[in-house]
Amino acid sequence: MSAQQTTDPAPGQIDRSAALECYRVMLTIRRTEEQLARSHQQGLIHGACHTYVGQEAIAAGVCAHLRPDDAVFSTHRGHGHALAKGMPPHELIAELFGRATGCSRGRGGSMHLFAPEIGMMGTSGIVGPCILQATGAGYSFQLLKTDRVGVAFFGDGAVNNGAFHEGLNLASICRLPVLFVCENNQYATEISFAYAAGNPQVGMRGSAYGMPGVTLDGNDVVAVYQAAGEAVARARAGGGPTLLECRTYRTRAHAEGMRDVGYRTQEEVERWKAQDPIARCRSYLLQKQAVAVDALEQIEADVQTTVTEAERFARNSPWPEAATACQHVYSEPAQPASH
Amino acid sequence: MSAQQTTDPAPGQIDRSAALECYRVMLTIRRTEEQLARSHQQGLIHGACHTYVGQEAIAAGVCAHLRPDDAVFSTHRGHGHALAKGMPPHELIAELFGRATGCSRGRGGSMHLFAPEIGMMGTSGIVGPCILQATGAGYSFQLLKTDRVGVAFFGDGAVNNGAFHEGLNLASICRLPVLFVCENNQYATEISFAYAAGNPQVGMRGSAYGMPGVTLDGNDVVAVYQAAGEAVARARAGGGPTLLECRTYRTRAHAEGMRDVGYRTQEEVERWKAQDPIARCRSYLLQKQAVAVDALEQIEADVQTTVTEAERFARNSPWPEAATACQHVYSEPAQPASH
Amino acid sequence: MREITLIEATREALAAAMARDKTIFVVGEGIGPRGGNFNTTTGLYDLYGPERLRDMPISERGFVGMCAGAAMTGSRPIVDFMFVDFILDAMGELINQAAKIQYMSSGRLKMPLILRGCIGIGHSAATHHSGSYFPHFVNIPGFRVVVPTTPYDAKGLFATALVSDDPVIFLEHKSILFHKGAVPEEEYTIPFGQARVARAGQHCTVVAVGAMVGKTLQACERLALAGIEVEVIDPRTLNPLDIQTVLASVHKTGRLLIVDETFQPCGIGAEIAAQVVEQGFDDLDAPVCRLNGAYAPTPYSPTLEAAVVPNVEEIVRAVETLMAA
Amino acid sequence: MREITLIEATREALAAAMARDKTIFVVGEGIGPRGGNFNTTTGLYDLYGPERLRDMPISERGFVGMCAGAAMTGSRPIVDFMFVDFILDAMGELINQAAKIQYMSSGRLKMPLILRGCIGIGHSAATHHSGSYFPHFVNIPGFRVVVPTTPYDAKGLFATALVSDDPVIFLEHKSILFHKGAVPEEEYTIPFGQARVARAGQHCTVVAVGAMVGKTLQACERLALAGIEVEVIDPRTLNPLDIQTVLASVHKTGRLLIVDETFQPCGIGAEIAAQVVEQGFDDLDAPVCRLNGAYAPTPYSPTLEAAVVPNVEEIVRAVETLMAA
Ligand SMILES: Cc1ncc(C[n+]2csc(CCOP(=O)(O)OP(=O)(O)O)c2C)c(N)n1
Ligand SMILES: Cc1ncc(C[n+]2csc(CCOP(=O)(O)OP(=O)(O)O)c2C)c(N)n1
Ligand SMILES: [Mg+2]
Ligand SMILES: [Mg+2]
Repeated sequence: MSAQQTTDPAPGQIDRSAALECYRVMLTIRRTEEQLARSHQQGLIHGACHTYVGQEAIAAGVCAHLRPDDAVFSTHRGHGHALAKGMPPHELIAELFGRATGCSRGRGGSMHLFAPEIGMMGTSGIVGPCILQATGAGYSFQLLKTDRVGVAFFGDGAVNNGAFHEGLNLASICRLPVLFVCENNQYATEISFAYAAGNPQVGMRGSAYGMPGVTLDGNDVVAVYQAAGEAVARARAGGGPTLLECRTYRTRAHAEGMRDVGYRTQEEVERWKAQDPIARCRSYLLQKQAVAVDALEQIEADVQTTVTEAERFARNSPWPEAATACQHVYSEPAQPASH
Repeated sequence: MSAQQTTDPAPGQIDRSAALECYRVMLTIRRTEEQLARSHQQGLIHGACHTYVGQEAIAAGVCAHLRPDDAVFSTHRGHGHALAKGMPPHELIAELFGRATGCSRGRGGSMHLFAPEIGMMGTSGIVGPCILQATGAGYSFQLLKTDRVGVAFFGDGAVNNGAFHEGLNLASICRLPVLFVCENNQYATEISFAYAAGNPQVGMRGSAYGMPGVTLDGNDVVAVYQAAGEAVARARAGGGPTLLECRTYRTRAHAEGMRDVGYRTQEEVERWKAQDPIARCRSYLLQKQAVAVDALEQIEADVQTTVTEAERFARNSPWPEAATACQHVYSEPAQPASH
Repeated sequence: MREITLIEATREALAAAMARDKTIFVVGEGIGPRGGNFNTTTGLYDLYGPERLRDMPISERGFVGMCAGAAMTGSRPIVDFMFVDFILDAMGELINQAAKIQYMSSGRLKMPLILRGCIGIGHSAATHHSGSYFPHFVNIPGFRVVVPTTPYDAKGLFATALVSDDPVIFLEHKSILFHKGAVPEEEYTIPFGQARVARAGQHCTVVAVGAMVGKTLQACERLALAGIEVEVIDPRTLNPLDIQTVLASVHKTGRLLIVDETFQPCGIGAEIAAQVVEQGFDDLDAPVCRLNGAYAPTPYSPTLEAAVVPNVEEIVRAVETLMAA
Repeated sequence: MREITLIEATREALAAAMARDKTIFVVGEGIGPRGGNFNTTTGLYDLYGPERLRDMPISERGFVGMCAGAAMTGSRPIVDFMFVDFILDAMGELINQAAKIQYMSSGRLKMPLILRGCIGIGHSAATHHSGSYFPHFVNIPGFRVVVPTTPYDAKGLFATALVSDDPVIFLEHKSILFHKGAVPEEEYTIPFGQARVARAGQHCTVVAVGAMVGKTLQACERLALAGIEVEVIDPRTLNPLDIQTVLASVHKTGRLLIVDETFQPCGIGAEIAAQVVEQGFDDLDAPVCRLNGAYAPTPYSPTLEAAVVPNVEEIVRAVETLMAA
């Protein structure tokens, strides 16, 4: 399972195979998250677990344009980005289970996903840094004269942080190949973005940094695919960074096991559930791309099998050895003094 | 010498007495800075010395609306703000001379001016913090149900800093009584703002935070006076913060004794010198306020006397006692353990 | 006496102070209606509203700097970081501003600012939610640094912080937040700079910090069975540091171990060791020893996490080794 | 051999590495055409242009985080802070990101990032331009911390930093930037973790850090007249810390003083003292002593500034006191 396209990822309308691949990616995210939620209830996940349910179109639509050597940096809510960038679900689930077979060898859990082999350069439990690090990847890629791009995924909560301001400005003045993908799900934990931001329009903030800013329906994978395609193409061509604000909603609690009342209405949640990105993509495939139902059902069955096996793999995986706990603090051990 | 107005500081056109007072303040700043430049050459100033020459209209025009219980926070280039807020020149000069009679008792020098008695709450050698601290003063003043205001003066260099982003947003969402006065002199040391900022329009950044933003001619004290008057009145009335971008220029080197070539043209410097805010204010007073030349000459003579005496005072002031070097690290000494 | 948790005890001190002093306000993410991620402010929003319990955007540097400005101008801000790890984005505002402004103004300005947050390793919180960082604040002049370990101490020390005019870093270890202990209903303060002897003993002194106090006390039970009577000292505040109590104990025992979950180099254990050597050298019958968490970022997996924190077994062994030295 | 200044020596190492390795770039404020506030990059912009000598807005957190990302993706960034005080706004990016990413990725990512800046008290730079902060970096696993004190060492240690895959904090004291010393024209490296014996002696060991090395050597001249022969050790790198060289010296002398301009609590002196006590207790004939700068923000006025930095006279007295102990 991978989001990489074999067809030309040039900007423009999504084609059928790309749309089908997006559907597969979104579904993989959804089923994996649902599995993780169950696993959390079962006590198999020892730390936090922030699901991406409801936001799948964004990771899928953006990563559809990325190659393994493009660099993605993300946040505490990063499962979807890792999967869309090509991480097999078993490496993600094993990581949350704290196993040696996890993408971070059990060192990270939900908030620290590393798979540099596929360009998943890391997620962070601290809000903000991914914006700067993606900018830095853009710096490398420009300096090294490649056409690779850096991508930062972050929430609305990061927009009020200095990292957003400094990172976007730096990318703009250096004209770096970077995508800043804000997943505006309207809340940072229980704080609404409308309360936290003097101006809750993120897309228009691009102009404060002299870069294009786009606001779009983050639950519409077709829209995300198109906007991201244009931004990636521009970045690869030396046209500099883009800010994408994807309006979306997380339909589960901020983290599994957390109270989820008092700060938003059930009505609001339901309204957004009706905009489910996977259901919308499914309709789109059936209606606009004339995909047959059984093709979709085949994908659905495949994905379910993958996830079920992934969970079993993770559950049966070994724990990391305690003796490894201090390895890799440094690239090389200090040279002993010669006496 | 003080910038405080006895007349009503309500928004609107400047009147003659206010304009005269601004002239006196601007001239006091200029003469003091010129004195400091000479003193620096004489070796009487031990550390850095960042002059405010060319930017006088801003401090004068803004502080004209402030009371002693309003709180000003500023930067490394803070001499003008201190003087405009009512600091007698001898306390400033003595501070740069490192004497016990200086406003900070010799602890601070050019970049660390403290005179809380008159609401000069401090300048900082680090770029950024003044923006946040002024916001905090606004928080106090709102919480304490006063009509006091907080004012931050900062350079264009601070605009690209996270403190600007976070501070303005916080002031906006809390609707705090704060003025953010950006003195856009177009350079941060030798780095031009046009290079450093993806979008070098500061005034329009207000909208990114949901607050009014105004761009104005910072060498025109009448314009500054009017815009600041409106902003202060709005803040006192509970209308929240304002961002003022004052376009200006520093005509001397970044700091005394520093090389001042290579990053800007002599032509550019001369063009701005022709826009000298003091000369413009003088013309305005003569032509639009029908002030007699000898009234201005009297002010000029008074100011020169004050500054000359201030320098002598500073030069004859005692050094701080070495024994005091560790006092006031804490408000109270730790209580000794009772054994 | 009734028993309440450590976090309830701190909240009680906060509630009492807020009722009395209208200049106190709290900022943080989720400290308003939500009552704080760790229930630090539960119920207070309903009493005091949004001006005094102000939810914040994710702008740690911003609101720390803001609170420094507020503290200079007549109010008493409390920054509630939830996890203290988030304080790192505000180090410039703290070290270069909050810590220095009283000094730079020659005492004409005060800085009654409380920075509070939960510290420590546990529950697979992983590397961005397991930090402590107190050595950094102890190193810098201007801060008070408080690490309570019992509900009684938490209430009394927080009450002191709430009337202090200095910036106070108040750090509660996550693993003891819900430990219960006897706490008087009435208000009281515990002065900064007075260590607590958590257990008396004559063979060996152990200074333990934060959650290590409890583990050390467990280790003492086992050591006592072997006839080793350990004196356990909980410094309670790391600045000021009550070295007199440590010296007095070492004078009696001749042996000192410092147990600290945080990183060893330039840590609080180094400081205590250095001071005891400087001032109590002749009392020492053996080298001063330190037992610290591993010098590595905190990993997530339970097997790895357990490997980087000192446990009861290791404390027992460290004391035994020290007794044999 | 020709003599050049410390800052020229470091620049020579930088220039040689940049000529060879096209992945190296430098960011900072004024490091482009201006050549650096302290001449750290003079002439390099003309050779390598704006991509490799990139002037930055005043966004310390931003460009440090950016460089961390660049270091993970194939380049070798150098952040030139000018004054290291400005690093404080980037502590989150350093402590929670740069220091941890090799570990968190199990070594699959590297972090070849150099953070350089000038440290130290002097010339009335005042409290925002006089900091050092190295204990904070020594405390945190993941960093290398280098404090050169001679031009020869500066060139060799910077050359090592330029090929290291770890984040290196490289700190040059402002007061010695223009000190001259013999430096070979050819390239060479000095491994991290090897202290330099700056002066041999048998009566007492002094570990001095940064600008204190020079002052201590001056003090030694005076002490030698009184028959006291001091061995002076310059650790050169504080992480890794070459404690073996210190222990070997203390084995010989039995006495140890650490002289460090920076704040005492949880400082490098505490760490050295603690390690020597742990590992060399039986060699000690007297308490380990520390001489530090005053525990106060750095004031501006020459009379006050002089009062907060250890001077030659105080070093002499500290050694005399130690010898009498
Ligand atoms: C610097 C920092 N401050 C606070 C937190 C605690 N925290 C974790 S997630 C979160 C909310 C993030 O909101 P947003 O960025 O909108 O992402 P979302 O959870 O909505 O996907 C907060 C405040 C943190 N991780 N980092
Ligand atoms: C955080 C920080 N980084 C760097 C510096 C060094 N520095 C001192 S003044 C200055 C330029 C400031 O430019 P600006 O804000 O435009 O003010 P101006 O000097 O033009 O008045 C710089 C980079 C600093 N003081 N603080
Ligand atoms: Mg959100
Ligand atoms: Mg400027």
